[in-house]
Amino acid sequence: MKILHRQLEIASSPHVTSGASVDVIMRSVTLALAPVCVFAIYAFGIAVALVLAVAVVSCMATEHVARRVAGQPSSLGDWSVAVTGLLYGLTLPPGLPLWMVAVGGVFGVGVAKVMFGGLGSNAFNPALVGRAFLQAAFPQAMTHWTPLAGPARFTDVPTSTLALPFAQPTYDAVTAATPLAALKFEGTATDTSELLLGMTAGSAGETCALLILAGGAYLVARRMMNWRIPIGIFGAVAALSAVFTAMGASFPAPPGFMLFSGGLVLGAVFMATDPVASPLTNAGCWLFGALIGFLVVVIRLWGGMPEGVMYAILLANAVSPHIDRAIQPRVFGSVKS
Amino acid sequence: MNGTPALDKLPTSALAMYRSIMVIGALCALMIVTVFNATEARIARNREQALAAAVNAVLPEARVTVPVALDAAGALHTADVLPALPVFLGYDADNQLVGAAITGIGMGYQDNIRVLYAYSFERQAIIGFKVLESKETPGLGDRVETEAHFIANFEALDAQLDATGNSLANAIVPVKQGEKNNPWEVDGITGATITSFAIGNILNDSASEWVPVLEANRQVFAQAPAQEGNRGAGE
Amino acid sequence: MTSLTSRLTDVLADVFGRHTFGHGIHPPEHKEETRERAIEQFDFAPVLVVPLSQHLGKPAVPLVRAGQEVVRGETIAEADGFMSVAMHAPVSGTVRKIELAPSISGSMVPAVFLEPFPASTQEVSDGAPCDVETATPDEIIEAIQRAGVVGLGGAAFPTHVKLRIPDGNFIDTLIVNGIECEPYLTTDHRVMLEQADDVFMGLRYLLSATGAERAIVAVEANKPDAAERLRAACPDDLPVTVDVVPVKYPQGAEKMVIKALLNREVPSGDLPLDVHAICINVATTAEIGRLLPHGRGIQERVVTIGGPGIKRKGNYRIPIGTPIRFALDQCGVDESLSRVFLGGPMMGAAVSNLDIPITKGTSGITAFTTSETGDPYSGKPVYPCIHCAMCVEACPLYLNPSQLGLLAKTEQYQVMVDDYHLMDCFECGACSYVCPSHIPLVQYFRLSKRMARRQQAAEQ
Amino acid sequence: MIMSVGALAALCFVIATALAVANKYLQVDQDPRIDATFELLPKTNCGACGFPGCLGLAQAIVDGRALPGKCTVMTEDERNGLAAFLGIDAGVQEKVVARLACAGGTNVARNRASYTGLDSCRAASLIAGGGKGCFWGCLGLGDCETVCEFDAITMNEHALPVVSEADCTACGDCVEACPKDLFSLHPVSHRLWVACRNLQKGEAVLADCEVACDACGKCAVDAPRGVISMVNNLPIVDYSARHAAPEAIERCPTGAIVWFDEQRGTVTGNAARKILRHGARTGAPT
Amino acid sequence: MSDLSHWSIFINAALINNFVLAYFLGLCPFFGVSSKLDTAVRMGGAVSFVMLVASVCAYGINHALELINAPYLRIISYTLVIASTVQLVEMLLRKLSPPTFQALGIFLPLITTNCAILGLALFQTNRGYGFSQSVVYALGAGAGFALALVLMAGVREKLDLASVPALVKGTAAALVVAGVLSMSFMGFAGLGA
Amino acid sequence: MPVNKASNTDEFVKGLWRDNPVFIMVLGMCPALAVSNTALNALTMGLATSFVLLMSAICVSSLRHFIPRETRIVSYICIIASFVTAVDYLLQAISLELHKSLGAFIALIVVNCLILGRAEAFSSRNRLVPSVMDALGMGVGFTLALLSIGAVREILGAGSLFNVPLFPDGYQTWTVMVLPSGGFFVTAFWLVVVNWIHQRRALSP
Ligand SMILES: Cc1cc2nc3c(=O)[nH]c(=O)nc-3n(C[C@H](O)[C@H](O)[C@H](O)COP(=O)(O)O)c2cc1C
Ligand SMILES: Cc1cc2nc3c(=O)[nH]c(=O)nc-3n(C[C@H](O)[C@H](O)[C@H](O)COP(=O)(O)O)c2cc1C
Ligand SMILES: Cc1cc2nc3c(=O)[nH]c(=O)nc-3n(C[C@H](O)[C@H](O)[C@H](O)COP(=O)(O)O)c2cc1C
Ligand SMILES: Cc1cc2nc3c(=O)[nH]c(=O)nc-3n(C[C@H](O)[C@H](O)[C@H](O)CO)c2cc1C
Ligand code: SF4
Ligand code: SF4
Ligand code: SF4
Ligand code: SF4
Ligand code: FES
Repeated sequence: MKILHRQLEIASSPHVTSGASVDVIMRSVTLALAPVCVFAIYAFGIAVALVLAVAVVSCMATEHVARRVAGQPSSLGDWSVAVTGLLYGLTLPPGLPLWMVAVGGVFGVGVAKVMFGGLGSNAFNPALVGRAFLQAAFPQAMTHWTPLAGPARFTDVPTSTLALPFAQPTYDAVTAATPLAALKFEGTATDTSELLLGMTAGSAGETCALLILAGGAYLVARRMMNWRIPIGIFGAVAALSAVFTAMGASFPAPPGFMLFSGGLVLGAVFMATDPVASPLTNAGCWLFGALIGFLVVVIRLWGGMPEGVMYAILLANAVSPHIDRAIQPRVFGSVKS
Repeated sequence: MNGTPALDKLPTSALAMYRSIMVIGALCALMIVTVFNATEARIARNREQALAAAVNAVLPEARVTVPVALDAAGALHTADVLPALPVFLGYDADNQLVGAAITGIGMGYQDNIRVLYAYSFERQAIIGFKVLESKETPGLGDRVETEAHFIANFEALDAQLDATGNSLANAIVPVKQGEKNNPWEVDGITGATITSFAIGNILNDSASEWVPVLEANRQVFAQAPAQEGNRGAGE
Repeated sequence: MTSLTSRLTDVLADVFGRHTFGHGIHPPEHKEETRERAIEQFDFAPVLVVPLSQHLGKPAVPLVRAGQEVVRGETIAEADGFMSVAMHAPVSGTVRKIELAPSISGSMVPAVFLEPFPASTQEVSDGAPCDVETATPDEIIEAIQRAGVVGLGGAAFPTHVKLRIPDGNFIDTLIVNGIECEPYLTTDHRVMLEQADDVFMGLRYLLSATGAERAIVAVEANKPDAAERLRAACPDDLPVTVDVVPVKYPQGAEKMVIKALLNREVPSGDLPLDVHAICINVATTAEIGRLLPHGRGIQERVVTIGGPGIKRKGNYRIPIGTPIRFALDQCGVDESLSRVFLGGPMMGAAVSNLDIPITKGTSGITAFTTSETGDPYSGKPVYPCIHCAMCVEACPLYLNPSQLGLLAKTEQYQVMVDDYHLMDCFECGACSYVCPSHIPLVQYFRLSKRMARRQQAAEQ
Repeated sequence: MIMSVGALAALCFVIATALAVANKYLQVDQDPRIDATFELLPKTNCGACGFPGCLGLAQAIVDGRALPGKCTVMTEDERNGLAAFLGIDAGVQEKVVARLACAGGTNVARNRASYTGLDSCRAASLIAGGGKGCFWGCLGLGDCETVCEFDAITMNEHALPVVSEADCTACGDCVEACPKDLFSLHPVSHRLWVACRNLQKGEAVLADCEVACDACGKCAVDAPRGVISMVNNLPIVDYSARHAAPEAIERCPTGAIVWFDEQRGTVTGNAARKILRHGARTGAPT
Repeated sequence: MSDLSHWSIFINAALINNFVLAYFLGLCPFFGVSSKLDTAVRMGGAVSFVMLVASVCAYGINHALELINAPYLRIISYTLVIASTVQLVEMLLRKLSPPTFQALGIFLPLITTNCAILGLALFQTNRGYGFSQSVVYALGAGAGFALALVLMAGVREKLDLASVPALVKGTAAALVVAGVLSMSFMGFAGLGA
Repeated sequence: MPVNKASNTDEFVKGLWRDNPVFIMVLGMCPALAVSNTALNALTMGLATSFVLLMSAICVSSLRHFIPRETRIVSYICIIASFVTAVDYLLQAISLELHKSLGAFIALIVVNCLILGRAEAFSSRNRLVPSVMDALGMGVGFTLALLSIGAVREILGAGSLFNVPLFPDGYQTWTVMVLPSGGFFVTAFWLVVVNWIHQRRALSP
């Protein structure tokens, strides 16, 4: 009998897989983010391209170097750090000095991802930790908003962008207020349609709600994202802001405005949904979303800062293990309620 | 492993326990009291100097200050014990009432901010300002102590009373940096909007309460109580 | 097209919450290549190796010695107690030796080595028949044990043990499982098409043995011809219905069938009996119907030999004890054959040694080549768990494979058992199948169960 | 001043009273020697002593249910120190070490199938036995090495574990870990050793492993009567028969039976040396 | 006496100026007992309870000391009274519920000398809180401590299952988590107004 | 019986590195993080703590036969609290500013786990000289740890060291470093460095 003197391969069942793969998922997320990036560059000028590039490179380099130093193979192949870098870049003010962009990227990935054990181990969203670090380290720079770039100024780079490392940036004379700050400090509300189209000041990638939603829809359709989280957030924000406005909050916050202003859409669609730091079960995801929505409304209405999405998501990340513990799937055959 | 495990299982007699605790307690008390007595005078002087320096900073003309407080009936009288938010009347070298140094408190970005400001009877304005205590973010919120244009607000911040004499003619309002158009507006600080607005609000609240009272009692306290001298420190 | 319509029915069924179970997956079925192929009789190998333990429970006790001659169908080993079944000679020939032989688990087990007589007619000898009209339930159960019948659906659990209903309990529904949800396998499909009468004969015995009021034959929607055939062949006097259930893996698992047909959930840790149902594979049923009237025992079974590594794919009736090497040689294998498993690709066990024999539990031989794209781990990096919850959404038992996997990795076996129902997992593989991180979850769980059992045993 | 001292003294008085009362009524007695003994134990909680962790042993020692010698991890000095501290006998036992009953490294034993999956012997053994030709043989994925907390096991270049007798504390973790049950604990005085578990006999065995025991029975014949008996195709050494001798290994054709010599290390018989071309023997003490 | 509203005191103590994350008080038990959730919950409860006791004690002692005009005895008498009260509670627990005692193990004595407790007593005195304000302050501080501890424990349990590098495992990882939590709590700034 | 063989120098040196109270034993974390936002605060706090540590070690060690087991903790606390009160007043007498910047943490030295821990674990079981050496070592180790944290925080957070500006004008301060979270991060950073050195030492024989 001639067959098989070659060795067979053995492995555990199942011997087939669906073909789903982490790198495919992560690449799809970058794809979904591509239109948002393009719009950001269109809206705020070439500076945003620089910011995004530095963000992605600093995140990827941190992870690569850290793995090398630890004697492990590079993990750039799973693409997750590319997603982190891109999302991190999109949450930054368009004119942020590039050296600060790099600092936050190194911190976010180095501390919130690598130190926790890399992909899958980070309890907090690394992109947001990076941003939160910058917000705490350089609050002035992080609340300095450049206005939309006119066609003529498209190729201009704000002076602050190119500030020397460790040096205080100097700002161009013109600044803008984000819709939320304008409402909180000046009492001027921005039109919802303007918010949807993204022609407002704000973080590079947060302004165009429509494109973000489209990217999210793409990921949901490919079953790569749990839609319950953003819907939970939107629901909670809409409901609570309606209730609080009706009850007479410190300033009126119509749901439409609350939903589409600030980083809410970007955060809800792309950042709260980071699978690693969000709960597992669908019920848990609803709760998680509602919690974020609640915190966002509370911080926006009563907190010191105009915007609270970042803090809300980070806090919810910390609660997520408890949600996971409390909400388990109902095991088949366990007593029915 | 350091030392040897203690193996004595014998219960200690109550006497030994009393003895040890009482002796140690007495010795400790003795030591504390000694140190306290030795440092008391010096600490009191430090405190006095600190407060005097603060009052002096906001109300430089005053040579003599007298703490005052409102009693239950709402009447102003000199205070023997300093209240939580002390108010001092300031008299110049000629013992003439020139102004008052008032403590105010309110929520800032992080926590409560305590400020001391001076009210000038003559100019009917706030003419000096100092942060006594704040937990505002260094480099941001604490710019209210250093930012020149912000301090400039308090060279003469209008605090006139209206016709009734019961409230300010114009409420003190904070505005965004560069938008100050009236003497009763506080020019804010970009990047520290919250803290600077909080200061404006603290001043408004405190001044609305105190300026009417002070103005009403201006005549009563026009002269410095002779023998009292400069008191103002010591809790 | 069929898969599209079946998926549609599945969606509808999900919506109305009937006729299927929650979660589950849809792996490609790959059944089209063998389902049209009628069952073919297989040749005898030069040596047949009949292990004494082909079932769960105690091994059978051999009745033959080396050198002894046996007739096909003769009992060569008898049951050792109730949790055991008899073995029958698959061929007329000489007993060469009784020695250790390799098994699918990798371990060496005692087996009877038989060498066929070249010239024999290979007539099957009859034994004492069991008359379905007159036999008492106990007699039927005994006859089934004597016939060496074990579950042919895969688990090889002695069928008569399941049929013995403890006093005070009862069965209202007998489920005949013709679902065959494993990709590639078409044995049950062919049995239903070609042996419908045997199935109903078997059902008579089973109904009589269990006292069940009715029986349901469950067929997956991708085998409409089988359902048709069974409906047509169903005798009027039998309380039997044929139910078509949506295509979804693992619809064929006992708990899932019972949920789909009866909307009952077998409680965690309990038997189907506790919800008054019993589930017997359709090939097992057909075999009972074929053997008992003649008092014979199992000496062959239907096996699907398929997969991209096989040249002549098909369904074959193969004598028990035929070495896999012989079976593959007969069907021809591809040059680049790299993996062989007994059963289908979802639950089948990998073969490390082609000298292991086909046993009663072997429902299929699937062979993959090196180019097989569905090949799970070779070349694909294993990433850390990203908590994507795809496994949670796939597990038909609503376990939490993600958490279980992390716990297994950190060897917290007791927590897995106590807090996360590890012991409920029936290793269907749905979680590993969907995991984008390619984590070998099933292997983790198998290991964890073993370790947890050992720890528990050590504590006692 | 007087006031303050008096106040503090009064406070202290109240506290002392409270403590004294509590001390009398709320005290829970526990033999302080238990804690002290626990402090002196190594606190590795390896369980080799058969008690639930070091605290369990401490309790047992103080209660007189065990002697310090039960602990296999402590050095002799430490054991004597503890014994002296408690004023009891140390109860020292002969040094016991873990031994491996397989010599089929990758140089001499063949694999039938190549395994992919979790990097663990226990996991691999569940997949068709792990793919090694000899079902009984060492899979070489090093679970024993991983579990040994004392770093007494290292995997050699042929993927066989090597036990360092000096470091081994006989905690038994490797015995527990090995899915093929290849480790057992033996006093160092057990010098005759069968490094194979294969229950088959004859040529078939050697096809899978060059150093397997093919059950020829020569060792049983050569050894003094009653020392070695052949059971299930394997020689079984009766260690209670104290006259086990190195001559039993001389004619072993494969070198499956070995002698651990104090000076020369692991010794195989003359007949076996020719077969073993591929390098050092393993599974033996270093 | 301070005239802050109870709500503002509570929110401030629990969230904005969280004892652990903003004031760095009670870090030793925070790092020591936060690796398992159930101990963390119990520890949080125990600390909250002791805080309440300490707050009431401190309020009383402060009045007594003011009567005899001996503010310099404040530190020593606060410490003594709180420590012995906790020790009594501890003994009671050991007697009445050995399992609870066992579970909290060596950390019960740590509460005695936990700086969060003394810190609470000193802060409430420094801020001149009245009785009800003190109690609310203690409740807020206790709730904040328990919240931080529980959040920390959840994250640390999650990290137990993660592949944290050896260099970081243990206290360093806990410090990083505390740092991120502390940054997240900055989101609460200004809520107490 | 196990004998304490360590020399007095050993008792001193161990606190600096091998048993460093902050980085190895993780004791006294609260002041280590809370008052390490500037190097000066860190130094003052370190010295104050060392002083209390030393004085209480002397008292506890001398009185160790006088104090029965049951009243141990209470007595130690009493002793420690007295010295802390003394330090509190002395510092106020020296500089009110400095006292204010350390906030309540001077008073909180009483409950610094390090001091009671050493009293309980070392001084109460050892003779005077080793106890003093131990206390000195721990004190210096504690001060060094505080200083190393404080230095990083001040350099990044304020661009200065001991209030001496290190950078030209226009240096961008890192506010986070003087905030609580910065304290956590810097301490974590040092811990990783310490672990790394340990790992390196363990690897190279
Ligand atoms: C960590 C951090 C600390 C901050 N501290 C203060 C502060 O102390 N005072 C303040 O007014 N704003 C502070 N802010 C800034 C506010 O969030 C807000 O952006 C700013 O006051 C409004 O700025 P604008 O003047 O540019 O509108 C801080 C922000 C962060 C992130
Ligand atoms: C110890 C044991 C006892 C069992 N007893 C019964 C029984 O009394 N009745 C029954 O219907 N099935 C019984 N089973 C069979 C199982 O429920 C199940 O049908 C069998 O394991 C095959 O299941 P599978 O093919 O779904 O894996 C028993 C199984 C085991 C392991
Ligand atoms: C995941 C899984 C899938 C199964 N799929 C089938 C199947 O498709 N067809 C089948 O007859 N039995 C299948 N079984 C076995 C059944 O659960 C059940 O044991 C069997 O139908 C009982 O019949 P038997 O004992 O006659 O084999 C499966 C079991 C499991 C755990
Ligand atoms: C839907 C989705 C959203 C994601 N969002 C984030 C994110 O907000 N921040 C981030 O760092 N990574 C994000 N990732 C990438 C990845 O999960 C992340 O790098 C891990 O947190 C690193 O362990 C996302 C991935 C997916 C699939
Ligand atoms: S293998 Fe187990 S855990 Fe995984 S899906 Fe199947 S039953 Fe669930
Ligand atoms: S499918 Fe895989 S990666 Fe996703 S949660 Fe499950 S185990 Fe983790
Ligand atoms: S001896 Fe056992 S545990 Fe060790 S490597 Fe070999 S098979 Fe694995
Ligand atoms: S070799 Fe085995 S018995 Fe010896 S110390 Fe290591 S694990 Fe324990
Ligand atoms: S110093 Fe240990 S709890 Fe604060």
